Amino acid sequence: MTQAPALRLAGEARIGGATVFGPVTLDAPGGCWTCLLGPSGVGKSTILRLLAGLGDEVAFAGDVTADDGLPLGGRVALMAQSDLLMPWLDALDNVLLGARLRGTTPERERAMTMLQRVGLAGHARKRPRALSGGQRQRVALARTLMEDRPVVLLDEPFSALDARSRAAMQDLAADLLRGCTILHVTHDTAEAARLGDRILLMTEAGIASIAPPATPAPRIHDAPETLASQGHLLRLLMAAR
Amino acid sequence: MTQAPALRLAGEARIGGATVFGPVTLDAPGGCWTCLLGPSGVGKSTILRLLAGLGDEVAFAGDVTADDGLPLGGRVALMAQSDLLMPWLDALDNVLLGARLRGTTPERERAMTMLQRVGLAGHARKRPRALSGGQRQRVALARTLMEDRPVVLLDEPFSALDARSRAAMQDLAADLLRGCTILHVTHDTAEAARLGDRILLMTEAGIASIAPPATPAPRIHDAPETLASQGHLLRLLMAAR
Amino acid sequence: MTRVFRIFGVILAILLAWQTLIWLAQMPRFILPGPVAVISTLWTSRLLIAQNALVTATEVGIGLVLGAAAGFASALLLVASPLARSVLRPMLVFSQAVPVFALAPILTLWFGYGIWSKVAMALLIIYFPVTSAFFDALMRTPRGWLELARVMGAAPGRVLWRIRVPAAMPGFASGLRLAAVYAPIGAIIGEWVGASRGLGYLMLLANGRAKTDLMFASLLVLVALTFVLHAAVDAVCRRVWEG
Amino acid sequence: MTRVFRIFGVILAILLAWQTLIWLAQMPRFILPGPVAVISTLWTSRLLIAQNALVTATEVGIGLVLGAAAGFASALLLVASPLARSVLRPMLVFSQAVPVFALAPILTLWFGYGIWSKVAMALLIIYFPVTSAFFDALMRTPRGWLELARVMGAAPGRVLWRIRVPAAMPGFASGLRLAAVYAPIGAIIGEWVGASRGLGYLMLLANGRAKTDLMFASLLVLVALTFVLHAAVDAVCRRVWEG
Amino acid sequence: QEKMTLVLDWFVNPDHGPIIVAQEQGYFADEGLEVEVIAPADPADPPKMVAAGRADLAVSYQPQLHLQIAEGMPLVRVGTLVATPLNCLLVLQDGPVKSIADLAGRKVGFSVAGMEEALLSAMLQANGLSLKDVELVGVNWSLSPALMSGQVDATIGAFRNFELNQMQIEGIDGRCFYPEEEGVPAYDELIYIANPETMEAQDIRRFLAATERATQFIVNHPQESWDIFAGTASELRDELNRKAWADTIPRFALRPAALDAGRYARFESFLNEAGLIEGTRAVSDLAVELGAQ
Ligand SMILES: Nc1ncnc2c1ncn2[C@@H]1O[C@H](COP(=O)(O)OP(=O)(O)OP(=O)(O)O)[C@@H](O)[C@H]1O
Ligand SMILES: Nc1ncnc2c1ncn2[C@@H]1O[C@H](COP(=O)(O)OP(=O)(O)OP(=O)(O)O)[C@@H](O)[C@H]1O
Ligand SMILES: [Mg+2]
Ligand SMILES: [Mg+2]
Repeated sequence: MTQAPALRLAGEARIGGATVFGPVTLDAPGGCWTCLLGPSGVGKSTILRLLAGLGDEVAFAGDVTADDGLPLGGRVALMAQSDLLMPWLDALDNVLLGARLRGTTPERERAMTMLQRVGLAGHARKRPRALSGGQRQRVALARTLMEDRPVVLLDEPFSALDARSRAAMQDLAADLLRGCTILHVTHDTAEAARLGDRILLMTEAGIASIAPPATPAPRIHDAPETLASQGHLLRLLMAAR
Repeated sequence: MTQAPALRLAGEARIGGATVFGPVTLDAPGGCWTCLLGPSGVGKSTILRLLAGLGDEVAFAGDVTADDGLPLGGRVALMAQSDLLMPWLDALDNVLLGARLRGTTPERERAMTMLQRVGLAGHARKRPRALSGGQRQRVALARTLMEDRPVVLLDEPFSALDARSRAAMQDLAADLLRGCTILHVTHDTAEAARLGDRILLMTEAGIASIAPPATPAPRIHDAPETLASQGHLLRLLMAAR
Repeated sequence: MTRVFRIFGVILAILLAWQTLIWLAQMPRFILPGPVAVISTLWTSRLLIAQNALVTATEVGIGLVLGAAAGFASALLLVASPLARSVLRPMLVFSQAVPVFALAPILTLWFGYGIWSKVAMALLIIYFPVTSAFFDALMRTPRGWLELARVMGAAPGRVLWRIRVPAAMPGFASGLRLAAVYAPIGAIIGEWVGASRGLGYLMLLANGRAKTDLMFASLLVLVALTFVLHAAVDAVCRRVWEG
Repeated sequence: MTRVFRIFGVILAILLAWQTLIWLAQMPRFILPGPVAVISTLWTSRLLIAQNALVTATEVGIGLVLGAAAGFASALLLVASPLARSVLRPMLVFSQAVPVFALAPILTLWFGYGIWSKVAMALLIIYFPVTSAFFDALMRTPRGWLELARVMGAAPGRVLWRIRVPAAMPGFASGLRLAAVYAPIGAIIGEWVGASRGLGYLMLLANGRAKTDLMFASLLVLVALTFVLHAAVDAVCRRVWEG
Repeated sequence: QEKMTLVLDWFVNPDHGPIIVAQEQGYFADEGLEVEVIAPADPADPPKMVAAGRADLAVSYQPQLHLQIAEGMPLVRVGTLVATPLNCLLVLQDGPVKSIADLAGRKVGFSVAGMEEALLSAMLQANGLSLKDVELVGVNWSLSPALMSGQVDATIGAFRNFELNQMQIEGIDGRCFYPEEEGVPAYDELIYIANPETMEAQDIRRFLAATERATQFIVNHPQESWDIFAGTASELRDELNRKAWADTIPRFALRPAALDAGRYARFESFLNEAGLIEGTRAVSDLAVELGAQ
């Protein structure tokens, strides 16, 4: 994998005349895990979509840049807010979708391992509609982790998971994505306090950076500094507009 | 509204030969808020579907009963795990869907108030695809709250919301659904500790009841007994299989 | 403007392809006359053609509206009632399996040689694609929505109107687009079976008299009619569904 | 078993309706003969009809396969290339707007009077509904999936094959079901244009000589053929899509 | 063996007796010909196929030939199959139309477009009416059902050797008004046509010789020839064809190669006066007599 670039998005976005977010600047340092928190509807998903080169319907006035000056296209993996699984493929084939779409040899072994690591070894042959909500989300996660891209954008990737699998998936992602530039949208303050090398809070006023705990991520979920950070974030969020 | 009945589901479920959950007994006292926690894929959504009279594909051996002996059909509102908004209707019309489907006069005033209370007053005329994930979830919540049924089944209703709106929606639901029998599936232990009159933990071994904090629900989110209960639940969940 | 230009481009391309075909394949004039001859005939016979085109256009218009309505209604009925499904669906296939020419004498016996037997024929031809496409789409309503409606205590009729039908509108539009193309042919066949006016009648007459120019001129007008109809239906469908 | 019973029930119902129609509407025999006369003719002419039905069935089979393949390919082309879309789509409408009878001499000129001109005709008739339905469905691929593919760095061709096509299979099936019903008519029309064998030939011959019994007996066989084809395609589509 | 393609005017029927008998009796083979007989469904097709060089010979109608040549199609009559008109204006025996004059204000159905106006207007004129007094309805596929069920009051284009018999079998009596008795010049109903630019005169001579032999055989052995004809295809063996066979025998041209030039000249000027063609062409452009070699 090449050196993971830092991301910067600066500008404002409108859809059909209505402002989605005002002038903001978002910085995600290269090779770091950045968490993005913020009220519902403030524009977090829109930012991820813009970074992924999507959002044709968004009128974005500003710049999306990587610090190495190269275009982002082809270096980004995105796990969107909805799972976007293909109903005609089983879990395994959904995980292999990226390879199939790019025409590279599908790594079935690796995909099976990945499914096993997200706890779905016994469900590899099920179609999405035979999976529970959390199982579908984990298939989508496995698919994203298969992508091997230096920049990974995660939009509420663990929202449908119970505490135990959530923690396991966080560990898995932190492990597999080490060295990548991650931008992770979440509503779970504990999650942000646990994973973030950098924590951003997006409000209508703009994007503010909040100091993460001093210990290196991923942190122990009930370590005092994690809990303190979580409480701090929660208070900020409860006050955010 | 008639007296809200207590619910009982006892039995085991299979789909196409595979066991979804073994023999379990679930009790939700009448007029109380029951939270159901459990690992992903353990069968929580399936239970809600069975209680709602759905799940034709599930082979359920057992009974679903209300303590007043009357059938449940027509007395249940279900907010499913996915938002199930109609893409051709705007937010307001989606909220009015129930009335339209039953042929009763749509209460536009009340729907607008409901939208305003879920914080979407300015989005009433938007179609679902122009809404953010959290906004869609709130429209689905507003639609469920409009239903006015004595039994309300909520499947991860606040999973896509930030802390602030999540708290607000919890308060709103607790307020509007007072006196109803609620069965609320969630992965958020803080939420369960805050809202549950009764807390159930479902694992492959069955359903266990966990003592909620002694204070009446809804509780203050950072009250010591709430936090203690949350921590306790978290530990149980982290250990659950 | 670009749209208009593109349409002109396409027309020009078709004319060119046509002329090239004649050169390359050495098509004799009495099998396929060249565009120049046809267009000049179109001009000299414009009054005759216009009169007859008007008749056909009327038949097509009425047939399309009635056929779309009948198809819409039948698909609803098929979805609403399993009994209707087991009886009406074979009838539906039946109505198409019987070539209209076989029914023609029966239709003319009932409707006479006026406009109505042609409308009936256009209707019969439109009816199936509309019903079939709409029915298929109605049967594909995502299960989650139907379950939601069930829990909400919806009457079956309301589920149909409020959920299945809107969800199936793209399928209906798909059927309508097909129908727009078939409707003119339906009317033309109706005219071949028995008529004293209309583009189909004119084509038959021209064909019998070896006036291939006139025949292809009428054909050109028919094709233009179909294009306009198809574009109009397409625009309406787009507007209604996406608006 | 119940299925077989139901089919028998439907057939019986059709025959009854037919007989009642004749009694009620006082249909003259030379316009619509009764079921008894037709079925007895079916029996006495079984060899003749079977021979001709075989010919038609062959034409239909080849036409259906080729037409479905051509429709599939064209819809892909239309989706893949905007240029193709602006050129080919009008051509597509064009190919249907021109009544086949006008093309008939051209087709026979190219393909002769053998089986191929009938196959061509069936193909031409099938081609449009398949293309149109499949194309419509291909254009309706949920945006999220396409965006996912874009981020994944998929080649356009692969997006088409791996995402758009599977997502559009129900639409293709819908088109195929239509095609199954139209294919026999296509072959019949082909036979009317020039043939010395086939059910269409037999029908026209019988009609021209007012042997309505024979005509309706052939018609009955044609209808049966269409039903079988429709049921087969339906079953295949169901299997492939739901399997 | 010379190969030769012949397109009939329609499906095989007793009008094609000489061709079928010649084929079955091996007369073509005796002449060194191998004839492929094609039966189309649209009578407008065969001339096109011949003009386009897709077939060597076609069976067509004399009146149509005049129109087609006027429209510039490279065609010429090379022989005759049926030497009298067969067309007739058909009405119901017990219908309201007792004379042609009764047609005023009524519907007349026609099948094969081309001739109906010319023939009908001549017949109407001879009876003090004009085309404006009737409504023409193209009924393409159902000439006699339209008449029998009373949807039209008369049909033009019915063949006297067929439709009359057909109606009789249905138990409804019809009545013919014969064009040649009502102001229309006599003509050859069925002729052989070829493309004058590409035709092989020698082959056509041999073809005509074979059909002449077949015609003689039919006239001499009506029953035996019927058996041969009916033996070729089971769909031909029925009462209607047997009746039509008997009625058609006297109408076959006994000298298929012979040309009555006067007929062609008269009909050409008749059509010119009726306004269906512009100007007149020399008989040599319309028809040739291949004669002996
Ligand atoms: N159609 C089906 N065929 C086979 N298995 C199915 C089918 N539908 C659901 N299942 C299985 O049933 C189990 C229970 O599913 P359910 O949706 O009830 O889980 P859940 O507890 O709601 O999980 P989550 O928290 O992830 O939403 C899952 O393991 C799932 O894979
Ligand atoms: N097509 C559209 N037309 C109009 N407004 C839109 C459209 N798409 C999105 N929006 C608006 O843009 C805003 C930002 O949406 P976005 O999905 O980025 O929010 P978010 O921060 O991800 O919220 P959530 O946490 O709920 O997912 C929302 O208020 C939404 O209503
Ligand atoms: Mg979002
Ligand atoms: Mg669930």
